[in-house]
Amino acid sequence: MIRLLMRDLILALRAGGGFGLGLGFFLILVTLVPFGVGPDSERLSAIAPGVLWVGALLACLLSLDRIFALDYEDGSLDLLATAPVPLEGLVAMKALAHWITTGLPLVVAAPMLGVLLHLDGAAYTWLIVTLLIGTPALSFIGAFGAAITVGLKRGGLLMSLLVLPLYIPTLIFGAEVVRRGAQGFDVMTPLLMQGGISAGAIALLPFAAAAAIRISLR
Amino acid sequence: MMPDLGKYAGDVFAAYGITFVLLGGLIALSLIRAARIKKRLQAAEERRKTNG
Amino acid sequence: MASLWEWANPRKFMTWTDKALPVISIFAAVLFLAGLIWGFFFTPDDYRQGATVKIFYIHVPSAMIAINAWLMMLIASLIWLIRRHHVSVLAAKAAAPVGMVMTLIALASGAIWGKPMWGTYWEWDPRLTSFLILFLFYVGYLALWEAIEDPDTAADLTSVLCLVGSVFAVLSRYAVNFWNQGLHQGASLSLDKAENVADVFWYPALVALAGFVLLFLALVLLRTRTEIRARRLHAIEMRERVQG
Amino acid sequence: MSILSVTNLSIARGGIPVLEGLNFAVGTGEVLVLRGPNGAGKTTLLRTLAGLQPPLSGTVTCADDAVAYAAHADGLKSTLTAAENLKFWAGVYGGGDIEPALKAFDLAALADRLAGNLSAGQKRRLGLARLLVTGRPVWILDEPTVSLDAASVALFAAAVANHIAQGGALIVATHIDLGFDAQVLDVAPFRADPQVMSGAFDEAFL
Repeated sequence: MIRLLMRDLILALRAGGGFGLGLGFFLILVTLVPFGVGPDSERLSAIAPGVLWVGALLACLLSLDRIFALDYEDGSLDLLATAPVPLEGLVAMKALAHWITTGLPLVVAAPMLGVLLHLDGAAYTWLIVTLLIGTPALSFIGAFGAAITVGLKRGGLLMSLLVLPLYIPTLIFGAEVVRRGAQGFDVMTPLLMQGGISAGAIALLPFAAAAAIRISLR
Repeated sequence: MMPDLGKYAGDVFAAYGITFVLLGGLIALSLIRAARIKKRLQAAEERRKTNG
Repeated sequence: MASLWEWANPRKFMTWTDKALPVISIFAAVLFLAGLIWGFFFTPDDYRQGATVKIFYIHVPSAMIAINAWLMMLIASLIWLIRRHHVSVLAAKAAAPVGMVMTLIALASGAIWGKPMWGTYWEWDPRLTSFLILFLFYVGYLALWEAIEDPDTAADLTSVLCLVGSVFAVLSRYAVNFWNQGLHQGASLSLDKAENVADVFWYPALVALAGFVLLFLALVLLRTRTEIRARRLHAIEMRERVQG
Repeated sequence: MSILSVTNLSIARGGIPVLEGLNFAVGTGEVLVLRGPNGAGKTTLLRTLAGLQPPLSGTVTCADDAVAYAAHADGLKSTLTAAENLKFWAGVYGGGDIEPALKAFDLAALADRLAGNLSAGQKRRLGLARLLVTGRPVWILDEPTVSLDAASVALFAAAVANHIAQGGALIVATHIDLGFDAQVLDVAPFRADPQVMSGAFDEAFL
């Protein structure tokens, strides 16, 4: 298991852009928003939680189709499916690797980008906390989407269509926590809901994704 | 015969209109596809009988 | 002993639907038109909403079908995954476009009703938003069917998606409720609660609902028959390609 | 005694039956060579034996964790070195040392080269070396000698000979003669009638 994780991490590192690509996309997206809505700091501050969450979500989406597609193309997925590793574990490790290479850098970068958007001071802690709780769910839901579209020719675009609606609850609760945090309201309820979604996604989706891979390989 | 719809006539007609257009389209498409597939299948079954 | 499942045997399904479909279609057409004509021509205007109340005779039934069509697809997908009944999964495939169109009708009629009532076509009201999300789920489900060539693989993967999607659809419903607590749901503006509705509005609404349900049933049966034929056609064409 | 046996096996590709009525068994120290024209269903049969694909009917009996499968694609990561690729698979299969495997396929000199920079034949050798680190008794190989030169084929034959001498078994689809005693199974006579509609569903109903 650990080996699977290490392999994916090394691959992401060597392929270059594994860490950087999503992050760069996130940065550009956040930079573009003020150009679109104007430099008014109050307005930016009001939309900052939503922009940061939507940006993180799209940055996550960007690298999803590589989770299984590369292994499918070079035959590794066939070999891994016959190896003495449960496919569920494989999915979980790959999602975890995706989170470490994509989600975690976003969590680190988000506060800095928050400055660009005049995010309210009280919200920074909650931004980090919800991203930390929420991004694993994005990776695991994404791994499910990648699994269900593995082996399809136009898989990438279709995957976005399938995955984005599944991201809605995570997005709603995540942005809600930051917004409430910025206004100094109680954040416990949305935070717990988001934690529940993440826990559920991590616990259950690998099974669905593994089933989808078995179906796709046969 | 026509009920007086008052100032909302446009809205009510639009709602009914869209409904009939969408449902009509769906029904038409379903029927066209049903007929086409049925015809193609019959042709295929014929080929199967004569060739196989 | 003939079990319930035998009705889902493709040959038997084709036989009984061949006889049942015309009957159901006629009933569907009669009830559908009767409900709407009754609602449109022979009901009074609401004292607050005026004539816009007539929109509800399409809005409420289409919304109910939109949700229940997904529920039906979920059950059909489960039956396929557990018992491998092909007709079941093809019925799910057949129901999806119908559900999608119903969602669209519910959204459109809701928006048109919202313009004079709320002063805007679109409001991020939890219900409207949920229907928009439901629409996205239908689109994704259908797109996945279209993208996969092998029919059994497509059936399996779309069923899995339907299962996971259902869970997330429910989650989204709660999340959306939480996100915007429904500022626009005054009880007097809702026809969903029977006790709030006078009989003059209620009876034509019931007839219209029955019409929509039968229409849905007729369309699903028709489309399922088409899907079964399409599958048989696919099987034959594949074999012709192997030979040729 | 047999490690892997097949009774009355029928298989399908894309919903169309390709082979039917297969019966065979492979015991320790045995080699089974599958022959047949392209598209006869050899790859489908091997995938079924490896458990990647369910049979249409019949059974494949095989001990758990006995099979190592190698397909057309080698499953190598071009950004990892040859040794790293091999080490990964050794780790997955809980095996240890990769040195013997490197030596057996004459890859020791290339161990630190990135797999992406290897030639086609060298990649193939690396893919086959993977079999040695799995420690699995039954090798299921699909055209293992593609893009190998004569010397490499000899290396491969030696590795196989060593493997079966240690009680392993081999099921291979290949067109060249590897030069040892083998049962040969020509799949052509087992060709299924593609016109037969499989399962209750595809039957005629009009």
